[in-house]
Amino acid sequence: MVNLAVDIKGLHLKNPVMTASGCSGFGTELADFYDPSLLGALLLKGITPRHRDGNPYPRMAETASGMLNAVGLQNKGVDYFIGEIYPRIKDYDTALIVNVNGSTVEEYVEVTEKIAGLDRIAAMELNISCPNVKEGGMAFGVSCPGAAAVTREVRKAYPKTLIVKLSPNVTDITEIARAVEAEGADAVSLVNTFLGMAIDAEHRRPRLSTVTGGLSGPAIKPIALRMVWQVYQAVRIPVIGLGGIMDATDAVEFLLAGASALQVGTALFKDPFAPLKITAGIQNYLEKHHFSSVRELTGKLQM
Amino acid sequence: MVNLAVDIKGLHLKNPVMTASGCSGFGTELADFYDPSLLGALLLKGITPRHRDGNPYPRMAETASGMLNAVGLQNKGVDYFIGEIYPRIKDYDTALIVNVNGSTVEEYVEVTEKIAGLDRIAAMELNISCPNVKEGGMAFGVSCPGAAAVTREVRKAYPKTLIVKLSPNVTDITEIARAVEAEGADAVSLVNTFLGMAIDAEHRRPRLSTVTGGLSGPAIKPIALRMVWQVYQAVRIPVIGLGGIMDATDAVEFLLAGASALQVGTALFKDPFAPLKITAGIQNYLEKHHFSSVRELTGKLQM
Amino acid sequence: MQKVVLDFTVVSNLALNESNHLLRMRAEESLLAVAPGQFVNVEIPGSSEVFLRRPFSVFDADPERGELSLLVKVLGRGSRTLCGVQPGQKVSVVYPLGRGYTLPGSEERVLAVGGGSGVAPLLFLARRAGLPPGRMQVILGARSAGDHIPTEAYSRYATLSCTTEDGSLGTRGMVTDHPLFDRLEEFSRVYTCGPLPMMKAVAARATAAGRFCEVSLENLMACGFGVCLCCIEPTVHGNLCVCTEGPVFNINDLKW
Amino acid sequence: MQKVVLDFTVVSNLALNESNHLLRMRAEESLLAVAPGQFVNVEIPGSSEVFLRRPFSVFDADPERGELSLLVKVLGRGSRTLCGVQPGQKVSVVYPLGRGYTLPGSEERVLAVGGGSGVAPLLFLARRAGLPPGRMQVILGARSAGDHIPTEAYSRYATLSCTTEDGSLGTRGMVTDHPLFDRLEEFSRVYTCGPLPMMKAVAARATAAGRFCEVSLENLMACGFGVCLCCIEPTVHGNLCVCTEGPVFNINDLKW
Ligand SMILES: Cc1cc2nc3c(=O)[nH]c(=O)nc-3n(C[C@H](O)[C@H](O)[C@H](O)COP(=O)(O)OP(=O)(O)OC[C@H]3O[C@@H](n4cnc5c(N)ncnc54)[C@H](O)[C@@H]3O)c2cc1C
Ligand SMILES: Cc1cc2nc3c(=O)[nH]c(=O)nc-3n(C[C@H](O)[C@H](O)[C@H](O)COP(=O)(O)OP(=O)(O)OC[C@H]3O[C@@H](n4cnc5c(N)ncnc54)[C@H](O)[C@@H]3O)c2cc1C
Ligand SMILES: Cc1cc2nc3c(=O)[nH]c(=O)nc-3n(C[C@H](O)[C@H](O)[C@H](O)COP(=O)(O)O)c2cc1C
Ligand SMILES: Cc1cc2nc3c(=O)[nH]c(=O)nc-3n(C[C@H](O)[C@H](O)[C@H](O)COP(=O)(O)O)c2cc1C
Ligand code: FES
Ligand code: FES
Repeated sequence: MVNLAVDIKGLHLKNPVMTASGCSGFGTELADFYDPSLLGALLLKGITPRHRDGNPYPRMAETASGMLNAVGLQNKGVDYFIGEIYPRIKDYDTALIVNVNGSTVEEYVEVTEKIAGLDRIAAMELNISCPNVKEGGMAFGVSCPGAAAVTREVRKAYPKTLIVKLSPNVTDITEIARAVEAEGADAVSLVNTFLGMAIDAEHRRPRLSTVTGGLSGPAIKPIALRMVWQVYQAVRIPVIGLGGIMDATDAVEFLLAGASALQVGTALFKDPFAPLKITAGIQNYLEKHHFSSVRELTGKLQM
Repeated sequence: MVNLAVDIKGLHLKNPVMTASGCSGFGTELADFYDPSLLGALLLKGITPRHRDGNPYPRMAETASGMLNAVGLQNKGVDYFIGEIYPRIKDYDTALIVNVNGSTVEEYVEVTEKIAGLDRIAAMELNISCPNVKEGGMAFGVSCPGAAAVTREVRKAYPKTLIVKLSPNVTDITEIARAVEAEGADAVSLVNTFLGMAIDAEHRRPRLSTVTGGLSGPAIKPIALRMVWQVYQAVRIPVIGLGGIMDATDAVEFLLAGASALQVGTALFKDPFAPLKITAGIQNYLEKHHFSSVRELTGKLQM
Repeated sequence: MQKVVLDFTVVSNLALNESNHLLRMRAEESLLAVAPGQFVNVEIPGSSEVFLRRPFSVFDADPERGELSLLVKVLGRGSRTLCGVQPGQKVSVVYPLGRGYTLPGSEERVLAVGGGSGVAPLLFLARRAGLPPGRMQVILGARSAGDHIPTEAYSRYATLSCTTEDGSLGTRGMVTDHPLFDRLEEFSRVYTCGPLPMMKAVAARATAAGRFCEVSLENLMACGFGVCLCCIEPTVHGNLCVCTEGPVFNINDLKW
Repeated sequence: MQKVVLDFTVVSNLALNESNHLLRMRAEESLLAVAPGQFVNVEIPGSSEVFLRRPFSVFDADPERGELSLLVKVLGRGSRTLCGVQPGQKVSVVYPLGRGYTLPGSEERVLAVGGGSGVAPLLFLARRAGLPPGRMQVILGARSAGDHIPTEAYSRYATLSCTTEDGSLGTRGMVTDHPLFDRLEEFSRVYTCGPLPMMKAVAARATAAGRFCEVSLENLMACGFGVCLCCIEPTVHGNLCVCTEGPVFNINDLKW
């Protein structure tokens, strides 16, 4: 029996396949299909200090092998999460990870302090890479000082596993990764979406209310894979890989490039069972290729 | 009859659809299919001061709605071009544009000076964005000082239309565009390929001899379109748009986003007739929507 | 509500007119319950250009026999490819999705107004409502006679009437030009599904007449089961997901 | 050389064994000349996962009747989809591509050695060479009897023999274990096409025997007509494009 478990600086995962934030709601929606306890971890929808309406409709445009979204962190705020949602999901037998957002460093810290008090939240993912909000979000993620500043303050307020989610919209992602590692991040996850745009030629209008939005899905996989490989070589902390993972082969590619664990986002929209199928496929791969643990695959690319 | 002609600072195009460099050889290969004079312009394969072998095989990997290449500017050098190739193509009745490359500013200038002497070359495209060479190439294109330095020196040596081809692998492409505009570029073309990677999971090996390569095709279109739109707003010089243009609808989208002309690259591999079909499709669009000239479409996105 | 991803086999694909196809498909197993107004999310088989699934209202379902029917209008690439499926082909379907129409009480008189592919959930509603035809009136609107789909089979469940913009079938004009709209007070409920301008016109008349009115929205969707928040509609309760809180909404909840 | 993009209609799709299909297709017009060893670049119809065209050697062509045949081995997604085409389906083909084999003189004795889908251009060569069967010897290698494709029809053009790794058909072993390889001096030319290790083994024996030898390479291709420079092979003349300078090379030009 191969070992699928992964440990990321104190965060224990029964298997390396997590959902990606914003693509799996709060787990209750997936529970209509299967028991979320089967997931390696459940990444919860991005949370902000206060209620956010998100961006106006339309928020979505399909593209070649991908999609753009401009959701803009719609959520009911951290207090609503703690009062109404947390109680309904806290007994899922898998790692629960909160995706934390803010417009200012103070806002990030505000959410962090509240989340730090929740027993069953195993880790936090700091989202400094959302391209769909005017303030904060990606603004922090595209400069080393910005990324360092948020990480530093949040680190002080959070004792458990702190993952920083990186933006791919940068010239050199390894610089940002090193900057957040230096401030005490336990792991980095990458990539968030690429800033993109779609136009309705017939009506000569942008397809998204916000004009630009975040590109996800298989289209971005080659770039995401390259970034995971670069960051894996640049830092010592674990790398969590994502960006267009649709099947087990994609997942293995990210592991080989240096990922210790994976997130599955857009694939869930096509098939809510994708994470479970991917986990099963990784297990097959390990057996077929005579590995005893998924950890042996990380960075095993032969050069 | 609608007017398809476009002028880009002295460069006259009978229609806005050019081929993209590295995707249409020297025109002689397309001539096996049709008369290259039908093209808006012919962008020639990247040229360096001296012969380059390019990168080892394999140089290509298919990806979702796209492909990676790692050709690495294989070419026989500028003198061979002038002596052997130029005479064979100089009578094509379309604008011929040379794509100029170098490892140092001096090398760029060296090629430029030689090209400047060729009557029938209507313009030059300065490639500061090739991700597939170790020295020069993209290194110049991802920093403002780098981009400015090459442009400045080449500008001095080249009196005709100078297009600078921008790299998308940057945090803020508008900065680079402004930097080359300030140094006298007549136009910018964007985008070159995105740095990406592909892995053969079964054999745990990179699919490209160079590990990373340049991503092109429909996968990148949403990002390219966003960048064209951003640069169009940031500079006064004309923008030439490319990246994943497969059909006339894609082409119209780039025009609406702010492009004055277009380049078609990867689409040629699927269909060598793509540029001609796209030109015809643009003409249909203009007629259907009652425009009298393609120039009216540039930047006509309704916000 | 339990949901599943299930492979169906296409049983038949019938072109009803130039742009509408009736797709009948069957699963190996019996189906979960499906109500009128609910929808399914269909993977477009073997298409090079369509990335996401496409949502379609249930036109008919026989859960025990594992049967599901969709009425698909050719709009773009996905629907065109779907309308080209052959009997025997497999189609992956996520279902049941969304909240359907509130079924009328057995003593009520009901008006259902549909246009385009909005016909699908209304005819399913007519069938399931179980009212005598006289108490369920259905008005279907189209541009021209040729755009109407054959609905004779539904005369068992409802009294059907048509409008066409060119007058080639039934009343000339828009659905709201039909004489029944002058007698809205006779109906306790109005249901509508179809193009947005049509639904807005129907809703305006129903509101003016103080009638209960439910509309079915077709917002663009990525997931169809509530995780992406792409399909939202501004409501008096804030931005709600059309795929889970709808697609059927009471117009009192909408900001129309 | 003039090239075109042409739509063909699939006439038949015959499974020759577990993994090889013979696709016959026909165009509305007569074809340009096609020579043995030349190839075509085929768009995989309606596939969601395949972006580029796929190159296949011409297995047979009847230019006047507009007919083209390919022998396709299922390797990955593209070839699998292509092997599923139905008669009547359209397939877009770019052709004629590359340089074929140098045809032998009418007095020569020739040995052609193929494996896997490398059989295709060699049987086309046998047919076009126009030699009496005794002067054209063909050895086809496979793992096992079941992997061989039926070649009886070609006994008119060549003397055919087989090798199998498991000995289930013909000589046991690799193609180079066939007794004809001990009599290479009887042949003026050796042609080969198939898996790289096989071609290298054949080329080594031919070189050792000082025989003219042409191999057909299957480098990965993006364009197939010389514009992308992706398919290069290092040769004594530098990096050459396999799609325009090949796919057939004289081994003296290769750096094997
Ligand atoms: C809950 C629900 C139920 C539906 N029920 C049915 C049904 O029973 N029968 C039926 O034929 N159709 C139904 N639809 C609509 C159907 O989903 C779309 O027609 C289909 O997705 C179009 O896909 P396509 O690939 O053909 O078009 P695309 O190529 O994706 O789109 C073509 C053009 O239409 C626009 N477009 C596509 N879908 C929508 C939309 N939903 N809203 C606004 N603009 C859009 C696109 O932006 C594009 O400009 C329903 C939609 C929803 C959300
Ligand atoms: C000039 C030429 C002539 C050919 N003639 C024939 C023919 O007559 N019959 C036939 O069956 N095949 C022929 N081939 C091979 C055929 O093109 C490939 O088998 C086909 O492209 C595979 O596509 P796929 O989508 O099925 O596989 P993919 O899914 O693209 O690939 C599956 C795996 O095989 C590898 N692979 C695919 N193609 C090649 C290659 N060319 N070299 C090395 N690795 C590869 C991929 O990297 C991948 O790992 C020819 C190729 C060339 C270049
Ligand atoms: C609809 C949608 C909403 C998203 N919301 C969030 C979010 O709230 N927080 C976050 O960190 N990332 C968010 N993302 C980004 C994803 O988590 C992921 O980084 C990205 O989609 C790339 O992975 P994929 O290609 O597997 O989807 C969102 C993505 C999508 C498509
Ligand atoms: C095989 C290949 C070779 C290329 N060679 C060059 C080159 O020599 N010079 C250059 O400026 N761009 C080169 N490019 C980049 C293209 O010109 C173009 O910028 C890019 O492919 C995006 O456009 P597309 O998606 O239409 O292909 C090359 C691209 C490909 C795919
Ligand atoms: S479509 Fe994803 S939440 Fe409604
Ligand atoms: S495949 Fe493009 S040059 Fe040979």
